[in-house]
Amino acid sequence: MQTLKQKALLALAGMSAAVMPVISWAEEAAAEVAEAAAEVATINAGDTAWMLISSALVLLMIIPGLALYYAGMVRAKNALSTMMQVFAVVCVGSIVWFAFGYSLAFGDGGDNNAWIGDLSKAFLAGIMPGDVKGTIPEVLFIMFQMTFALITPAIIIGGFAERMKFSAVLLFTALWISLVYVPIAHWVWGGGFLSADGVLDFAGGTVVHINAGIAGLVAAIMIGKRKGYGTQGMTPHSMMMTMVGGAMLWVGWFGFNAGSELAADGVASMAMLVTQIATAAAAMGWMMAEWMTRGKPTGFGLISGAVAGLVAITPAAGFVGPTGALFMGIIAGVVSFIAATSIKRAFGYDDALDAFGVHAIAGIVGALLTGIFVDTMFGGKGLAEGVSMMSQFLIQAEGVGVTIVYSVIATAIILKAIDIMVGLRITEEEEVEGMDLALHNERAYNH
Amino acid sequence: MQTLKQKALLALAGMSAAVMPVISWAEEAAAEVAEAAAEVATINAGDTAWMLISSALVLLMIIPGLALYYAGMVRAKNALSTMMQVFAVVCVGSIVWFAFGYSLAFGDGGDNNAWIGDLSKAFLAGIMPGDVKGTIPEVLFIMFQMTFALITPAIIIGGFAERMKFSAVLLFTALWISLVYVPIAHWVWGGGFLSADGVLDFAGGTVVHINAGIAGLVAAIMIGKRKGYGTQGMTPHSMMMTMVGGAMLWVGWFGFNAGSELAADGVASMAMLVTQIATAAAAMGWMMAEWMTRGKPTGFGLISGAVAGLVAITPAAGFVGPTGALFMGIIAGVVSFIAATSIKRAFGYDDALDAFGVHAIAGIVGALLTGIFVDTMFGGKGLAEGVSMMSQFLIQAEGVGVTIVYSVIATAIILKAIDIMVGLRITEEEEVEGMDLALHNERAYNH
Amino acid sequence: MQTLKQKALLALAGMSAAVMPVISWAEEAAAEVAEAAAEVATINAGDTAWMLISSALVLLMIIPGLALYYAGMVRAKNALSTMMQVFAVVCVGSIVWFAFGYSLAFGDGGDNNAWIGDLSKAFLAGIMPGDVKGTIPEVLFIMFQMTFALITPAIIIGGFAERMKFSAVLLFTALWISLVYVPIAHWVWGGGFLSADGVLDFAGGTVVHINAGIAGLVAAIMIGKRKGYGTQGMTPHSMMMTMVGGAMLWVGWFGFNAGSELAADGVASMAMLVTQIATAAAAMGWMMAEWMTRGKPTGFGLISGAVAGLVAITPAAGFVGPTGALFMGIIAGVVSFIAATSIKRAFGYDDALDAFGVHAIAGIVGALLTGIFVDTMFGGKGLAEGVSMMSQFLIQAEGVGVTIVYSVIATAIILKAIDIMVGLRITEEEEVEGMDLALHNERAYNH
Amino acid sequence: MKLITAIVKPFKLDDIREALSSLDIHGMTVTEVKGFGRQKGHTEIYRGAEYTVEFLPKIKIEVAVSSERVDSILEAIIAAAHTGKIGDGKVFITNLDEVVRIRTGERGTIAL
Amino acid sequence: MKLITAIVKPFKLDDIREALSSLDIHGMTVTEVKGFGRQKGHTEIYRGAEYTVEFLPKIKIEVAVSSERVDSILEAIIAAAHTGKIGDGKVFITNLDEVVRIRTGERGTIAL
Amino acid sequence: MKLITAIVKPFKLDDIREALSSLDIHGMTVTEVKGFGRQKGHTEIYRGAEYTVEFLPKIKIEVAVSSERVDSILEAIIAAAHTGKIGDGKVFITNLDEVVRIRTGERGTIAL
Ligand SMILES: Nc1ncnc2c1ncn2[C@@H]1O[C@H](COP(=O)(O)OP(=O)(O)O)[C@@H](O)[C@H]1O
Ligand SMILES: Nc1ncnc2c1ncn2[C@@H]1O[C@H](COP(=O)(O)OP(=O)(O)O)[C@@H](O)[C@H]1O
Ligand SMILES: Nc1ncnc2c1ncn2[C@@H]1O[C@H](COP(=O)(O)OP(=O)(O)O)[C@@H](O)[C@H]1O
Repeated sequence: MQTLKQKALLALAGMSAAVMPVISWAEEAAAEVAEAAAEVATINAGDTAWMLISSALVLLMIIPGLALYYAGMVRAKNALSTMMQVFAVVCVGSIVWFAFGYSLAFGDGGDNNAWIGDLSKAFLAGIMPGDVKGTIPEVLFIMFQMTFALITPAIIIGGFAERMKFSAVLLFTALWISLVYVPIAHWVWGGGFLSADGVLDFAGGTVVHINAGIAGLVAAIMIGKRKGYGTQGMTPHSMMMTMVGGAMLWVGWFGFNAGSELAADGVASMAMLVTQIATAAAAMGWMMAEWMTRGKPTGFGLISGAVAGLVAITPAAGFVGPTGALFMGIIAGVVSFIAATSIKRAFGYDDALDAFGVHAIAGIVGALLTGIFVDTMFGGKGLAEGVSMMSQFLIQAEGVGVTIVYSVIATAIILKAIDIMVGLRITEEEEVEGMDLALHNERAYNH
Repeated sequence: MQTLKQKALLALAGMSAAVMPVISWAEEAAAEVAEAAAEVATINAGDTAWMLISSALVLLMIIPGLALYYAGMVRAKNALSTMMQVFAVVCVGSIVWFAFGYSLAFGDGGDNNAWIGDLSKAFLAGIMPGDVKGTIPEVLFIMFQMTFALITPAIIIGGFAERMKFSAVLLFTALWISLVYVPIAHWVWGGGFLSADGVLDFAGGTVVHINAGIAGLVAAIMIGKRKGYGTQGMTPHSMMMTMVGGAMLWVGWFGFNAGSELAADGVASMAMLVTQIATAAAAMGWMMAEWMTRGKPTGFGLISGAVAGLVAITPAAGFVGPTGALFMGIIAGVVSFIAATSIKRAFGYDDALDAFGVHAIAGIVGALLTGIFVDTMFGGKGLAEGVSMMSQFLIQAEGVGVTIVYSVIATAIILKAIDIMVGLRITEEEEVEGMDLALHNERAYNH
Repeated sequence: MQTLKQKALLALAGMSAAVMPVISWAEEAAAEVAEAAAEVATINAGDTAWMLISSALVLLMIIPGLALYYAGMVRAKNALSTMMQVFAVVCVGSIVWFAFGYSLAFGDGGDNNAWIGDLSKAFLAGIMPGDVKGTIPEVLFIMFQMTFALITPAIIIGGFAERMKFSAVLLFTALWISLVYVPIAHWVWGGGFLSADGVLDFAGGTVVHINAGIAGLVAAIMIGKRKGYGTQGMTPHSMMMTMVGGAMLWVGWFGFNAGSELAADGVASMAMLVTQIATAAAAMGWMMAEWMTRGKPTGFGLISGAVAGLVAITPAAGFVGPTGALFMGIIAGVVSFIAATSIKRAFGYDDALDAFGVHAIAGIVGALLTGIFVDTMFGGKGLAEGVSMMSQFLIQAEGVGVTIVYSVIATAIILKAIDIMVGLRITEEEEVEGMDLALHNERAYNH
Repeated sequence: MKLITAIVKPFKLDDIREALSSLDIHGMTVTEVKGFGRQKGHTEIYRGAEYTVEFLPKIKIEVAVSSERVDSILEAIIAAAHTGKIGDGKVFITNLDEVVRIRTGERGTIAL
Repeated sequence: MKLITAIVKPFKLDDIREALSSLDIHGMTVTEVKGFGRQKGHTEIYRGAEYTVEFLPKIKIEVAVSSERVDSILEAIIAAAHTGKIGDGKVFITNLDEVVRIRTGERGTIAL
Repeated sequence: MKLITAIVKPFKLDDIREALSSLDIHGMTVTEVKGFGRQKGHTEIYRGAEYTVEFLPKIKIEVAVSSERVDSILEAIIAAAHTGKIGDGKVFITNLDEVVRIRTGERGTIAL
């Protein structure tokens, strides 16, 4: 099939060579469609190689990436337990995804497919190494998508950090993936109603980041503030860890964004390049805003801005060009800075590690701006045939709105249920002593 | 050749499309054979890309992965020297592999090939970038296999940690790779007698983990307990490091297991997926067993369980399906928990960082269970034509037994010889002061 | 096109099969040329997959790799700010590369092309995901080259560490990439005069390492010594970080060196293998030299030697064979040991983290030795038609000399200009307090 | 003048600081120490080896006060640090010959 | 003999050590402590939460000296530690009943 | 009551603790400190720069004891901490006005 694909591409290359620099990516998209039609499913080793490593990169984002990023931000007495929660989410989530998560998210729900898949692939029954999805093995698609289902609940930890029971974290992970992540993933990527409506979400701005950020806020509010919040200093116990974790998020995000193309091609490459540009711009944006308003640039600002940029470019990665990425990055950096400082202060919720302030806010900025910067005017791929920038923006807003409403309601119900079942919050004594010793009889450091 | 391969695959796809979901992987294996016959050796860029990165991933497992995992577990006064030992093993081992290790392990030993290769490729003489092995350059195969030869002696460090002379570590590495690793690798992977007998070891459960774990136990016993063992606390000086190192082992292990397919295809993808499932299951298994028997789940239990799962799935990765992986993971996690706690306590040896308790035990569990879960009944690839589950199990047991016997004897002789030559153990004074200052005049931290 | 390439290779394979072991790589190079002529540009998914991950690997070298390596070496009070500088260089550099760096370095400068590119690709205008460079998308080439433009100024930080103003670091990065990195990259890789002269620099020994090391020395001298240098101890505050950062440099360097082939093939594989061998040899070389002259081997020596080996093999990676790599590694390790200790002591400059002592010195050793070990006599690819070893050596020396002279002059001018504009050095009080608190109002650790 | 040295459980630090503040004592010096006493560290079995955690983390608080205020301050510290469980800690009182405030050179109780 | 205990700003340690050396005092013991005093830690707003950094890093220097040298040494320490800004720290003087040098068993001022 | 303060080499801590235990002393407080004394840190050449490690890690052990037991305990500490090499450390003895056990409010020697 490689051969057919190549011929189609060559033909296209011949035809379009003269006009290449002035046409939009749409031309290419057309070629892809033509190609796809001509193609019968075989595995492409190059694409497979890229998706294998992309899966590894997304896992790297979570462990050790996010684990370090979050553990560095908490106080030393909760460092190990926070890291452990991230690992536990990975473990629980993997089992859930294998058992029924994948099937419900990507199975064919038949008449109900607008809402949810089915259980035909539960326990991955009958899926063979040779089964193909696009140009890669289906098992690899399952693996790659699994990592997305893992990172999403792991991000939520930032909202309830330093005060949730460990058993509640485990339960929450299993329930939240099943009842919140899986349906939303199905709506956007599994053939559900949001994809039908034309919501653009290349790598999960809506499904992953807005969703997790909103759930984090709900959790932060429902579980209440940490003891001493607002009076005692709760600065990161190790900014070194947070910086290193942030760097791993950054590097791993290339697998997240460029991997979402599911192939090793020009669009994946562009996704990587715009990710880099948006991230750099957002890091500078946050840091400069901080420098100007508070007198000093901080490492924490720089890395928080970088994460905001990574989040914001996520839905846009395969759609926008470098210049669009630059603008998206700057805007996301500055807006998230405001959200994680002034807005948080104004409302007084204790979103401990800024799951909401960074992931939801930058996610929303990114999702909305994707509708704008996708336009060829800004060097993007171009809007779909017959769709205006305004209507695309509204479609994006629909995706954001639906995600927020569903995530708020479902997360709140899940938390309430867990509170009744096992209780959400550790005792005050445990909180003072620190979760590491109180819940796990361990200390992060024994120097 | 891509073209021929594609044609063969297409033909097969056509033929088998109807029965696909109910047949075993064996069908595919048959295709591979047909294909291989038709094929003349050319390099596939996709497979090469995957093996390049797999090689990098296995190195990542060792440095910084295993280095962090082990250094976190020792006391602060030995943290740097423990890390340094891992690096030194990498350096010494690379030279040995280049000089004669590869040639002896994978060279053609002619009449003696059942036992050992030859020196025709010593110093990699005459090997050109264009030489092909399967679908990848032979130099890349050399590189990938080198990383396996490096991680194996690095694991052994866990047995003799915190008390071996640095010069002895260097000597041990050179001798042990030459006299233990190389022959066993030849027996299983280089065309030696164990591969002829049909031992299934996809990625090195026997060659790497059982081998290293057993050698670690021998070293632990021969060098004796650490001063104060059993009375003074010797808890990990930095659980953060151990968790992070464990995470890197996990991520890097995808290169180890899925890379062992030597191609970017469906089997590699399945190897990655089952690795993830087994690891998650084992981590939960150990942690839950600990929670139930000792009252609290620990981060150290979680990560140790994860490593046990990674080890156990290693021989099975390309052979079993997701459900088999789940069971193998749970069993390995619980059994290793018992081994690293109760059994170790009962016998009283000081396997300081559980080289034996985790690598050998989970390796044995994995090697034996591979013979069972490979069956199509459990969603595996299927047993070879005419081989029953029982006979495969016995073949697996043969592989395990041979490895244990040889590793025990050869390791003991090497250690005895080193003891005579330069001495194995540091002085008591050096042990009290810590190896960092005493042997290297350095401190891990100067805060 | 895959097909044409394969045919060409097959033909060649047929013709040369008999003589293969005794001919040099030149035969292959000839084939590549033939092939290239026959080829029209299409994207190869395998090569693209490898270059995507290589780009990620080079970013990993910088953040967290180099960031950890350097931050571990400074005193605790400057740990966060040092790390932050590395991140800031990445951010500023990404924007500069996007805005005009790539265009000036790799654009076609027309009549001036011997000296510099043009601005036709400024802001990456008009570059589409489908544009091809060799066998990969041009956007991917831009991305990969960007990471080189980022790591080079990041290395320089080692020269002026612990005493430069943060604003000066930002300014310096922007100016130095524009005025020093971009022209030299153009000369060697962008079709400039050094490439025309036949300078061999596979992965950037000259462009990256000599260039950065020299600039680091100039900066160290112009900014002056750290307060207390030579009397107070300034040992690494965390050797653990430095070792871990070094390990990430090592792993990431596979993307740097093997990625520089821009394809997943035999040469890339050989580049990876020789990188491993040279690095191991250099680490042992430095450590053994230290052991013999100072009585104890250190972890810091081991990792510094490893970095020296990585640097030295960089220009040679695609050209030399394993035996050449071994010798280059040993020589680079020992020479850098002498440079970073005795020479530095003799001259008394405060090259704080040995940007010069390791990167420039090992870079020079590597660049010169490349001219020798490229010879088939040492298992290398072979000298170009009609070029003697002596003349290649002189060409290499020309490359080194030009880089040194230009880098010294241009760096000095830039630093002088910045000193006038915003000042180079922090106040003495800030230096005593530490940059973390004084400049950023943060602390690396809050235990 | 007297130096009151209290060795207490770490999590009581904030309570003690507040108790002292309410007595208008606004100076103290705090050190992280390890304590060995009747409060035996529990026996742990770690990976198969049994051992006793012998040193427990404690906080040492030093407050220099004028002699006449010793009793009231002592009471306040004891009240704030008290849990009734073993390991609550000790208070030592020593005599201070002199106190100097470096900034001003003031000596004696005015320097506190 | 007297024990001089100075609680000072960390960056003054080197100056004090040098001042003592020039008085031929070649022994001292240094501890990292946290100080609470008139020098209030500034109010910080960190990610939206306002809080006061209450404990500031200080260095405690202990020097045992013979009684007759107390004054000159006190002067030297104060001079070296002085910046005139709030938070410069305190010096306490206590009486030492006895000093022993472990290596030799010597007692009294000869053991200093 | 007296406070015995011993500044010793870190690796002697266990020996001293055992020596005290055998004298039935079951309380002490330990602090990590840095010592400066006759035992000069060696001159190191680190990456081309010569410098002297001036502060060496030491352990400070504080034990409050009743006055009549001072001598025997002092002997035990000295015996356990002695290596005969420079840098073995010092022991200081100061007077304690009062000791209180926070848990019970007991005062005096009974509180030890
Ligand atoms: N004789 C002593 N000298 C110095 N410190 C002591 C002494 N006895 C106890 N301490 C300190 O007081 C702490 C608490 O003492 P402990 O005997 O455990 O309980 P309690 O205070 O309830 O009697 C110890 O951890 C130690 O730091
Ligand atoms: N009453 C006290 N007892 C013990 N230590 C004190 C006392 N008062 C101050 N200190 C110590 O001295 C340091 C400096 O005191 P502070 O009141 O901030 O400034 P100043 O020394 O200028 O009066 C404090 O941080 C604390 O460590
Ligand atoms: N005058 C002093 N005041 C306080 N501590 C001292 C004094 N002299 C020595 N020390 C402490 O005792 C330790 C050992 O002293 P040193 O002079 O090195 O050796 P020695 O104990 O053999 O005489 C020092 O590191 C320091 O901590």
